[in-house]
Amino acid sequence: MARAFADGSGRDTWHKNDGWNVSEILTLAAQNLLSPMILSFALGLGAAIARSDLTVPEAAAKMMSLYLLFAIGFKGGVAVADHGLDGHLIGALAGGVALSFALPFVAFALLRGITRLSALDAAAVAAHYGSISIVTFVTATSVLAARGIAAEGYMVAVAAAMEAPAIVSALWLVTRNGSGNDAGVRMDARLWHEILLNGSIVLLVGSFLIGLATGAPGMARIDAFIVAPFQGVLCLFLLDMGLVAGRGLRGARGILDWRVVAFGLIMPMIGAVAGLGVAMALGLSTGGVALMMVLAASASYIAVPAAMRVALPEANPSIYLTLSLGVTFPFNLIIGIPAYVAIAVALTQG
Amino acid sequence: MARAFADGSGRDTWHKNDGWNVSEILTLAAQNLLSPMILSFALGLGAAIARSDLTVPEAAAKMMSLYLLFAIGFKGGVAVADHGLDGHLIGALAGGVALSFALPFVAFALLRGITRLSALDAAAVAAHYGSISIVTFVTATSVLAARGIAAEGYMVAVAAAMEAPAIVSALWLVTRNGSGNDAGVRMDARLWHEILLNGSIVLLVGSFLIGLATGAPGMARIDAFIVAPFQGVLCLFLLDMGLVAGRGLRGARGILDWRVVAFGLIMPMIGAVAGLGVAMALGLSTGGVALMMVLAASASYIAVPAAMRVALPEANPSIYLTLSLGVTFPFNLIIGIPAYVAIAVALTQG
Amino acid sequence: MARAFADGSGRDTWHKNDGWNVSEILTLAAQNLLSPMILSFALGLGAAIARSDLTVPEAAAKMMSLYLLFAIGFKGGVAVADHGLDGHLIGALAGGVALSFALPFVAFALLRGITRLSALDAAAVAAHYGSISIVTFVTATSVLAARGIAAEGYMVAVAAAMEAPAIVSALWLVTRNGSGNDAGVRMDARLWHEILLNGSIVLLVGSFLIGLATGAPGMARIDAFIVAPFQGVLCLFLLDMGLVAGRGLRGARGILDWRVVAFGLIMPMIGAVAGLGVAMALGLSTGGVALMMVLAASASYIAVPAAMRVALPEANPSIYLTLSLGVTFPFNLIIGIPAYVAIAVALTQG
Amino acid sequence: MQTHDAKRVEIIIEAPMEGRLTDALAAAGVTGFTVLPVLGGSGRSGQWSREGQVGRSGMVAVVCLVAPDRLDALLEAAFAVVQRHIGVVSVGDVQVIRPMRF
Amino acid sequence: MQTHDAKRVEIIIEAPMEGRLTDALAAAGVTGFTVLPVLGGSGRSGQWSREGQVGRSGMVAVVCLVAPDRLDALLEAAFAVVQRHIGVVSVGDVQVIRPMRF
Amino acid sequence: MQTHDAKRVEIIIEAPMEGRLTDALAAAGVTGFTVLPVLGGSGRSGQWSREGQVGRSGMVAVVCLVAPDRLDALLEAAFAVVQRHIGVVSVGDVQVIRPMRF
Ligand SMILES: Nc1ncnc2c1ncn2[C@@H]1O[C@H](COP(=O)(O)O)[C@@H](O)[C@H]1O
Ligand SMILES: Nc1ncnc2c1ncn2[C@@H]1O[C@H](COP(=O)(O)O)[C@@H](O)[C@H]1O
Ligand SMILES: Nc1ncnc2c1ncn2[C@@H]1O[C@H](COP(=O)(O)O)[C@@H](O)[C@H]1O
Ligand code: NA
Ligand code: NA
Ligand code: NA
Repeated sequence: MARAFADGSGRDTWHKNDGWNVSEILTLAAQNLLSPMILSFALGLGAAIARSDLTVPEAAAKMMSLYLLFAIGFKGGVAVADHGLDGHLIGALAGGVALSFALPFVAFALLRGITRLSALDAAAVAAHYGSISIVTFVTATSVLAARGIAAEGYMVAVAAAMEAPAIVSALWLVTRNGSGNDAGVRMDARLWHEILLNGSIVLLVGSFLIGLATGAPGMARIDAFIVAPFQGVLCLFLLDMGLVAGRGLRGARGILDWRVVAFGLIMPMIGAVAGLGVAMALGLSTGGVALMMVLAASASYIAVPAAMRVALPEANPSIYLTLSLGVTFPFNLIIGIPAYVAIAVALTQG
Repeated sequence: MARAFADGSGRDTWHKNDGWNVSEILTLAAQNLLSPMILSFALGLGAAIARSDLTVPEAAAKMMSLYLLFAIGFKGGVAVADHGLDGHLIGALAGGVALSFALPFVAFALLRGITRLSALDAAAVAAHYGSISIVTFVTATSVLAARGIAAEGYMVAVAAAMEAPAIVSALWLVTRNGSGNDAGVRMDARLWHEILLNGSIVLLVGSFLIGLATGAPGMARIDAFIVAPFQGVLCLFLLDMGLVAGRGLRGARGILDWRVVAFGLIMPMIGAVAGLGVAMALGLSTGGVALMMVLAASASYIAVPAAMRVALPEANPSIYLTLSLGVTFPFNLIIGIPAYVAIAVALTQG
Repeated sequence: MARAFADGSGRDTWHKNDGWNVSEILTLAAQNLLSPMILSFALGLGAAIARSDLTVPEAAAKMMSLYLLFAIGFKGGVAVADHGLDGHLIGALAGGVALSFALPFVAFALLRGITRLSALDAAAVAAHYGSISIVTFVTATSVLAARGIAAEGYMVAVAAAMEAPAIVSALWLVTRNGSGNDAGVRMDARLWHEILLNGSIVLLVGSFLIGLATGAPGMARIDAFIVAPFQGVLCLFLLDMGLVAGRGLRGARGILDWRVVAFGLIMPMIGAVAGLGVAMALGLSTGGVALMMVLAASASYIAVPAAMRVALPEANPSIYLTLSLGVTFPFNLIIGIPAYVAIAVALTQG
Repeated sequence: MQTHDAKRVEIIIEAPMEGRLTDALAAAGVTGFTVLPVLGGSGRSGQWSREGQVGRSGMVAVVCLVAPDRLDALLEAAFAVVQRHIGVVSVGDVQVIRPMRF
Repeated sequence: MQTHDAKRVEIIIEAPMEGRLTDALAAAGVTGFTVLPVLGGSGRSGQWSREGQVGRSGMVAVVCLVAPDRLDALLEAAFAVVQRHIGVVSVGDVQVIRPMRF
Repeated sequence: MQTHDAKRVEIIIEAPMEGRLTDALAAAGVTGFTVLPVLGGSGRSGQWSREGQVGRSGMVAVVCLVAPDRLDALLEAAFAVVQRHIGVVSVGDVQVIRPMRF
């Protein structure tokens, strides 16, 4: 299954691990830091903080995310078509959904414990950390591909399944800590429909199924589009992510105190550990373990914020967006992913 | 000329036909159904009908169509430069223009016969079926390429030539069935200028000439852009077409009765047969016959609707857009193209 | 350093020059004229002048320019990483900055001498000719790549360094020829910040540094995105440049008299000669000499116009935009670049 | 040229609420409106810009022309949707040339 | 601050008619106008949205500030273009700070 | 429904001046505004269109709803920025449903 997410560039080299040592981790971290993706993100971050007028047009950013979702979903489907379903699919889906349901409770408790956020804001933030960041996931797959580490193709399906459950938990938390009806939950069938048929979920699952149906022959027809340029597109997309994160941070001065920022750094580690436990229990491959850690550690900034605006309009969007996009996303991108991969390698191949 | 529209992916295999049988047609239909393009269209269609908020930004959709027009025109021009003009160019152009002029009369008669549409709406619809759908044409070329079937490169010029004449016939029909001056034809030099210098015609013809002028060396410089990723871009574009068609169908409930829908399914077959006749009479190659059938069978949804809004403002756009985009386009994509190709193969190589 | 800007298409052939003759120059000019890039520009120009409604969406044009800036900067950085810095970097930067400072004075004197432009308009125009056109630069690099001629990778840094200084000179010219305080210079720290952290400068320098940091391994990960499709994207971008230039010319009838147009043709030659002198004095490579000529000969149409709107609002934008985009840009693209390359080859390899 | 009194209602609201707003308008019998894009803005909840928006879906401006007697129904409907959300509603007097449309 | 009376005319019209409308305005001596994009809307001919538009060219909003005495000329010109097409025209009273412009 | 008097100020200005304008507004205590995109337009400095813009950054429309007593401060601030630039400023009377916002 080594080709699951291999980027087909023919430069993949199976990274043999006999034993493991710190220097190697550092080398990998450095290597990760020096990847064009990370540096593009840093460039965007720096440009925004320096108030450069560099911007990526909204339509272009949207299109790049459609491309990434389509490509990652399709590749996952083809991988499953090529290598067949090992028995773990159901388990992985169930595990991912469970994590998405459970993590908001952890996040909520932690926020109420160490920060001064209101129950409402804490619940809104918690929803983001139960859900996932697909770009973090995509970046992780390209890191794995670059190192020739295999991953289950169906992890994209797991990613899709983890987007929504966290929202339920968060809304339940709000109703329980009911902060007066004027700030009550605004939840209706229509919102559920919007969440579950959210564009990114539909495209991810849809392209996964297309890849599954067309398999290798389908891949042969479009790989020059979805495989070869993939990492380059990811660079420009991360450049834009950096710009948006930087602008968010600039605008959020004073909104986030150090406690809240601390949460944004601690929570992904907690999530990663939880993801690690679930993945090991399921007996996923090295790459699968790493990706499950990434999913659990990452925080949503697309599906969940939109849902929160509708369901919890009184919650302050600056808090959850800045935390998710300005703190946790960069943390996972720069430190988290290489660490999660290293740990996954150590524990599954050690 | 086998490479005329070959997608250069090196996976083309000249499909040898000694004899022909139903099972093969079915296999091909299935194979066509399982192509990433068709499935992407289906995904978009399903997403829109399920009211997902999945959307492709307008600017991105516009850019993809510019890319497809440029690529298809350029490839056609290079093909002609490589293989020279066989004597049929003039004949093919004349035949295409004649079809574009003639088909609206057939469509109009059919509509007045089987539907309850007013003369005005019927004429507006008729204009669309005389003209062509370039995306249907593009999809057909990639189906031919995948099967290694050659086509005359200048068919893109024929496509461009077929866009406008149908409008003349439709306006003539309106004036003849003159339904009161308040709903008379609004035709002026300016509109002619807009139609004939319509962006898609200019880009198609222009890139055809560029390909003709630069030939193989020009192709060598940009094939990595216009050949390799072509089918992948087509997937995302068809995804958007599916979304637009689905939204149209959703909004058009009640606007189209079954008679009108029936027209949208019968008319392409009539067009295809007419195209077949003309192409066989001209003695085009297998691919050329298939493409002429596709052009005659397809209905415009860009150039003609805009012209109709100006020339026949009282005609209801929902009718012609839904018919062309929501009924005939999917029909041609899913059933039409493989059938036309199969027939062309059977009759030219049988 | 032969691959510095090679487009990796594997079609580069080192063009051996033993001796030099006119017929060869003509062949090259013709070859340049028949490149898909130039013809795409011509197509856009023609379409706009013929009032076709062909347009490239603003977001798409912006995205293509981001792509070109990122790719050119990254390639330059990788080239430096591969081949190391020869001693000329500092010299080249200094020379470029000096040219950018000096050329506006030449342009201003020439304009006041041969045209009837006011001191204000003359100064605004002068700023554009001291600064540079990055697309002209990009096109020149792809011409060099197609001929397998090497260039110093750090020329992109020189290009970035040449954007701003010309503005200082122009504003100094205005204050000196002070045309009443109502039309005085509006210069503040904020504008300096905007100019120096202008998006295109930041992206160009940033991607140059990224390429420098990641070197060949980084290139290996994204070359399928930034190298292979480069010339194709450039075609579509030049198509749009042609459309914009054509629309500008159409709207500018009467604004530019023949004297002003003459300036738009003479000034680039003066700039090219100045650039040649500096480059030869610095002992740059053949490609480096050609690119320095191109930079000195080209006129800005992005960074400087925006700065002029803020600093010299009374200066007429139609004049400097039409001159830069409608006269000098096409001149450099069609006649200038091949001539500058031919001269550079003749003088450095003769 | 003969014109008719009407009210021009301009509602600036978060994009995720657009569908709910227009549905509420339709329910209140207001079937005519136009939606315009918004690039950015500033208010009590701070400044924002659309550029490179990821995660923040921005806002839209909904313009409604209605007959004066329909105004209250419209405002009731709109306010029910807008009240708990950021955004603004303004009403101006205008003349229209096609009364039958309202 | 000293201001001057003017009329603000807002014309929402199909994109394919924009050029004809602005030409008609120019012919009527109205040389100042601004065109704004429209995302979508709803009216007697149903609801539409710009997203992923293929084949439907959508609408635009044309805003004109004119001196009151120019209003009728403008409306005549606009109406001649708009009458047979979908769209709306509204006129409001405004103050402007630069009379010379109108 | 109970509403409150307010002024709707619409400033159409060159994009490069947007930041300076909004800063000036903020300095004048006007913290609420919305920025809308502009596709094109025509005025004394000729006609322009946004399509495929390279080098011409186009314009934007800034809409401000303010309490009547804040109008002069706003206009002073806006005019200081706009005066030497192309663009237009208009002021209309409107009713708003949320007085506390101004
Ligand atoms: N006074 C105002 N004038 C115009 N637009 C406003 C005003 N106040 C708020 N807005 C718009 O409504 C959005 C949300 O405002 P707020 O709810 O005050 O944060 C802002 O981003 C602006 O786009
Ligand atoms: N009452 C209205 N208020 C605002 N915009 C309207 C109104 N009626 C129609 N429109 C706009 O004009 C377009 C066509 O309207 P109609 O001609 O009624 O189908 C709609 O899609 C809206 O964008
Ligand atoms: N009378 C007007 N009504 C609406 N917009 C205008 C008017 N005059 C000018 N504009 C806008 O302001 C821009 C610059 O106008 P001007 O400074 O007259 O060239 C134009 O491109 C229009 O977008
Ligand atoms: Na998570
Ligand atoms: Na047809
Ligand atoms: Na220069």
